Amino acid sequence: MTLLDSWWDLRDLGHAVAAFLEWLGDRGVPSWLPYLVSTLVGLMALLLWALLSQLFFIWAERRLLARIQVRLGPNRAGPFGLLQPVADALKVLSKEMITPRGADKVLFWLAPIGVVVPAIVALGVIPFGQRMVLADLNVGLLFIVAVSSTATLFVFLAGWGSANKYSLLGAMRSVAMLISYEVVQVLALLAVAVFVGSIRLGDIVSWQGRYNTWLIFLQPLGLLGFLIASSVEVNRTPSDIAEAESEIVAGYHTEYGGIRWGMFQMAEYIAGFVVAATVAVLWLGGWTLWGLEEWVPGWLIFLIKLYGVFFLFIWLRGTLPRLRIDQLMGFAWKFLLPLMLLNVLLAGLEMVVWKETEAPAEVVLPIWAVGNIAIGVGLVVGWALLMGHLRPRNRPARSLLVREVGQIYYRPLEEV
Amino acid sequence: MGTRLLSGLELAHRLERVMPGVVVEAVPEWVEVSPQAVVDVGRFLRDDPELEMNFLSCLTAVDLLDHFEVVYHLQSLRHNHLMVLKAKLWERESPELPSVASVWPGAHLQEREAYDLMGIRFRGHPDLRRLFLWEGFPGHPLRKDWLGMPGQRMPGLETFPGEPEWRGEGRG
Amino acid sequence: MEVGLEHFLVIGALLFGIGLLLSLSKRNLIGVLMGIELMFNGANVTLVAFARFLEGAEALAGQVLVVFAITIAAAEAAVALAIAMALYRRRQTVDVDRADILRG
Amino acid sequence: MTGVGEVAAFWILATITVGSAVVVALVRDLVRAVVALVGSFLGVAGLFILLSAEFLAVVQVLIYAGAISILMVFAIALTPRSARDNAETAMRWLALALALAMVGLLIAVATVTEWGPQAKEGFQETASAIGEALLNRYVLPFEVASVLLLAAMLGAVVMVRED
Amino acid sequence: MVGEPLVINVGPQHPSTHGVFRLKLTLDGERILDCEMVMGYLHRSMEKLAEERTWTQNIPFTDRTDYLSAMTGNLAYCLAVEKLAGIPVPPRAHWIRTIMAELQRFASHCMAIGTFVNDCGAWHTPLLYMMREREKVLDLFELACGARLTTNYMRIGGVARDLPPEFLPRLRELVKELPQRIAEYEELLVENEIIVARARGIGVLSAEQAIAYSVSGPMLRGSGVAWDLRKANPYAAYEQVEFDIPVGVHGDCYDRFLVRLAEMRQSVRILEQALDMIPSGPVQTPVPLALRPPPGEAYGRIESPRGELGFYVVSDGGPSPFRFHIRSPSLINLTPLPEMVRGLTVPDAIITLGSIDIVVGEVDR
Repeated sequence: MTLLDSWWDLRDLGHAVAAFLEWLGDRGVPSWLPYLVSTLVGLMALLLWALLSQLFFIWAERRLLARIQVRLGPNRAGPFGLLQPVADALKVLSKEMITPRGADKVLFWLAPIGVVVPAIVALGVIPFGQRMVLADLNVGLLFIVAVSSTATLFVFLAGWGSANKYSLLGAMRSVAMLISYEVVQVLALLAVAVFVGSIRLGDIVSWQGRYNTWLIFLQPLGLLGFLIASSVEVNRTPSDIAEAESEIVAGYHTEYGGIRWGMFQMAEYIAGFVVAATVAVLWLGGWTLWGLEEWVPGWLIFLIKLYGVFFLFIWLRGTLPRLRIDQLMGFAWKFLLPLMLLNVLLAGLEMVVWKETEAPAEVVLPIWAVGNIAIGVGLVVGWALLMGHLRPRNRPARSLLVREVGQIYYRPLEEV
Repeated sequence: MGTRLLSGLELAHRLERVMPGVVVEAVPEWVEVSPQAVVDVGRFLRDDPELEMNFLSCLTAVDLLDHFEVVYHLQSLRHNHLMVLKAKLWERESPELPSVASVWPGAHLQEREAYDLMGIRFRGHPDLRRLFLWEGFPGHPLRKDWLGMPGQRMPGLETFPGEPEWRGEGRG
Repeated sequence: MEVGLEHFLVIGALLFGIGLLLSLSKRNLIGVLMGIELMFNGANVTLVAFARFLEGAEALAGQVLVVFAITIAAAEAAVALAIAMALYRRRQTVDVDRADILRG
Repeated sequence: MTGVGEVAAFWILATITVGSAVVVALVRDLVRAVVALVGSFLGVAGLFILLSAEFLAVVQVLIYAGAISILMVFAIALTPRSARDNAETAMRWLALALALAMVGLLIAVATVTEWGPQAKEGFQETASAIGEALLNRYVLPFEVASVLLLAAMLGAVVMVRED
Repeated sequence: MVGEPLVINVGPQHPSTHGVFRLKLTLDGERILDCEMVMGYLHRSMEKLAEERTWTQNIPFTDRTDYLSAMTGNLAYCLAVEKLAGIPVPPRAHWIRTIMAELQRFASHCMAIGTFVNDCGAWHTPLLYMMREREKVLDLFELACGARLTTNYMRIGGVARDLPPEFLPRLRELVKELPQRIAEYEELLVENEIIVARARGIGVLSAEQAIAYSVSGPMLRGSGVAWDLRKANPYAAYEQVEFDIPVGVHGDCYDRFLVRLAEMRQSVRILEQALDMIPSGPVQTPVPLALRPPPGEAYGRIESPRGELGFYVVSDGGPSPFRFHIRSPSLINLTPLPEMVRGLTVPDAIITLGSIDIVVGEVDR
């Protein structure tokens, strides 16, 4: 009953919870009560954090995007527009929820809930601090992937149940993308698991703490693959083709309004937080910061890393255009998948060599770090060249400048 | 330097040489041909190496009360000269002439526009439907005798006929 | 109240039975496939329950067998759905009753 | 298994699992049937956790709820609307009788058989143990399974190829 | 959806149709089997309205056809009427018209490129960068004529009023700044891997097709046809300035985008020369308010940002046009769209439409 035992293992939310439970235990209450209390406290804390973070990041995203786009962003409601997300939330709450005629009412109603729940559940295994985790599963890594993957079904149902062709197109796109990118995502995580030898998130963090290194140095390629695959999975620009605004209006949630739409928005943010948290745990050392965690609360370090990764998504959103779906799928299968396979192989080889030679970590890890970064860069560049990303067809040209009218300079693209 | 406007008189001579009897009237600014021959004339004008009127700049129709005039502005990109070709239709109820969309595909939408607003039927047009107004709109508003909507709604305008009734199709 | 091996076995049996009913009675190939998946699940519950409750050195074998069962179920689902697609493409139907001709 | 939480969890999960499976059998719309099926899969995953097989539970969610259900809705979406009916064939009563007989037999076997001493404690950690077992004792079936997956993948590709 | 074509309506209310315009796409999955254009949602029957108003009163209509390029609309109409009535235009007015037309071209191309990259999926960033420069141009318009969008600045026989004294210094400042900005756009967009991947080889229109379909402007030039009315049939003061015609090679969306970007540079070049060459003097030939041009017809055409914008006016000697026809480049450039998008996917159709750069006010008039 390991899992059930660890449910109440939420000691670092504050020693308050532990003390409270101890107090309860002293009173001789039935054994299931502390269980229930700690679970509820942990859940409330997670939900509260997720909601507040989300509210803050709605504001932060709008302000940052505005900065990127040489404008000001929301600045009217409250100081620096900080109350803007509150106003938005109130507006969303008070709007009418329309169910389109011809929609499958059950699916239409179920989909927003089904999208939000997995995102929140996945938060449950994230270690926010040394002992601040709702359930430190020994299969934590797999758990995140598994739970996140169920959200896609509900994305599909949202599109399917809406009786809208744009929604249906968005749903088909999201399913096609999930099938492609989940493979990449799992392979990227697998390489980390091979390195650490465990898929318990707490172990991964303590491994990085023990060797005073971050896996970003040892697994740069894996991080790249994971970031790209996750940005596809959580539907953020540049890979938001399931809800591509300029093409299929809003994709699978075209027909949603009011709080149901808000649920999709919430799911997008929380799934983004889960991804950012995964990156922070796996590649950025979680709550550790080379000894600083002795002085600063671990959760603070962790949250700073998490928000930093999330900022990256915002930055990408403000910067990049969107790929077409076949290009995105091709990118997954032809580019990322081979690289991730090689990466897993490389990680396995390195671990074997390390185990066999029994060299000290201070020697081996720097070598692997330098080697992996070099190999990573080399593989990405080499593969891009091999795939023909620098062919003359793709090399940008300037238009010709002519002075006389009447001539024709047309040449079909194939002849180049 | 600039686009040369070809003389209608000279063009008339050329056309008469190739297709006798096709020119109805010619003045320095334009040349008028018989409506039934516009496709042949157009093809000749487009293919003749000296003229090479390969660019249909503008196609429109004018209601001159007793007749309609279809005006073609033709441009040669290589020789940089322009000409004005006209065809007059003396039929008021259902004016009709051949479509030049087979010669200049660029006439496609312009002919549809002329049909929509002026009511000129272009025979042989691949897809002659109204362009801006919906099927069933009463009359052709650019005609001089189209007097608009006198005080009340025109018959046939009570409902917006563009969209079919939603019939409760299933999902997807 | 105690929950023991028998409870899980009954759950497994019920899942298997419902799966059997589905796969025998459904007209649609995808419906049949759902029934087969349910039968798989019933068997898996039984196996895991045995692995949990029966004492012995080989207790983990039940779980390992379930890993294989899930793997094979995934492969089987992929192939079955490919059959459904191919069937539809060739014969414009996914009705198993009308797919009894072996000619393509 | 005697704890209040465990017993309650068992009954809730059992209800979800079997209830969802019944809904799959009853509902006429195929997509809704898939949703109910996912409910059943998730219930089974919960039962796995109760049986201290959390690795299997996660795999169950990942493969069944995450992948197979998606494949099914994809297949439903790619076949036309007319083929989305979840109707029964003429053999339904016979099938029902057969299924009932089967269930009765299985339940009888389950309850009548004396299963011997039952383990009181579950496993502590199964993920690494399963990993060890797969790569030592069961390495041959493991390889065979991988070949099977490859064959299935190729077969699926060949079958749906546009020709 | 196998064997079951899916019909989707892109528009009339859609983020990427740039107005109320509708594409009816018949799809197989995401592949386009057929495309039908439905327009007229913004039809205001300007051609009929113009027959009821005097020649001068019609100038505001020309603002409102192509509302992103009001100056060029004014200019083309005024040229047509001047040609019809034989009205001379003072040289300073010619130069003012040239300056305004080129500023307008710059502003319009800013919108065209910005929305095109938006259609490629960028989240408004390039559009807002370009809006920044467009704002400055619109500020200049406001300085000159008090309006930013629908300027109504040109008059038959000249322009409405002379430039205010601070106009030219501010224009000089702007002209100094713009080349850096264009360099910034080029750096951001031209070599952007995603834009190249999205736009290269999409929506190809060969030179022959382009000529046959009567497309004009950047679309024609993008297909490799060197044709620009400013060179071919110079009007206003274009004969006296030096500039090049940017020409694409492959006729795809990317080339049309490049041509627009290069044209922005050429516009700045023309503005630089105009600043030095603009003479002083009157800006308008006195024209009677109730102008009665002699019976006849005239076809005045210019190179608007979207292509050949022509006004075919017929006079019967009365105070208002007998026939007033607008040869709108937006409408005619749409003619080959179904050909261009057939066999592509929905996102490709969107960027192809974006690269044509229509203004629905001009399509429907």
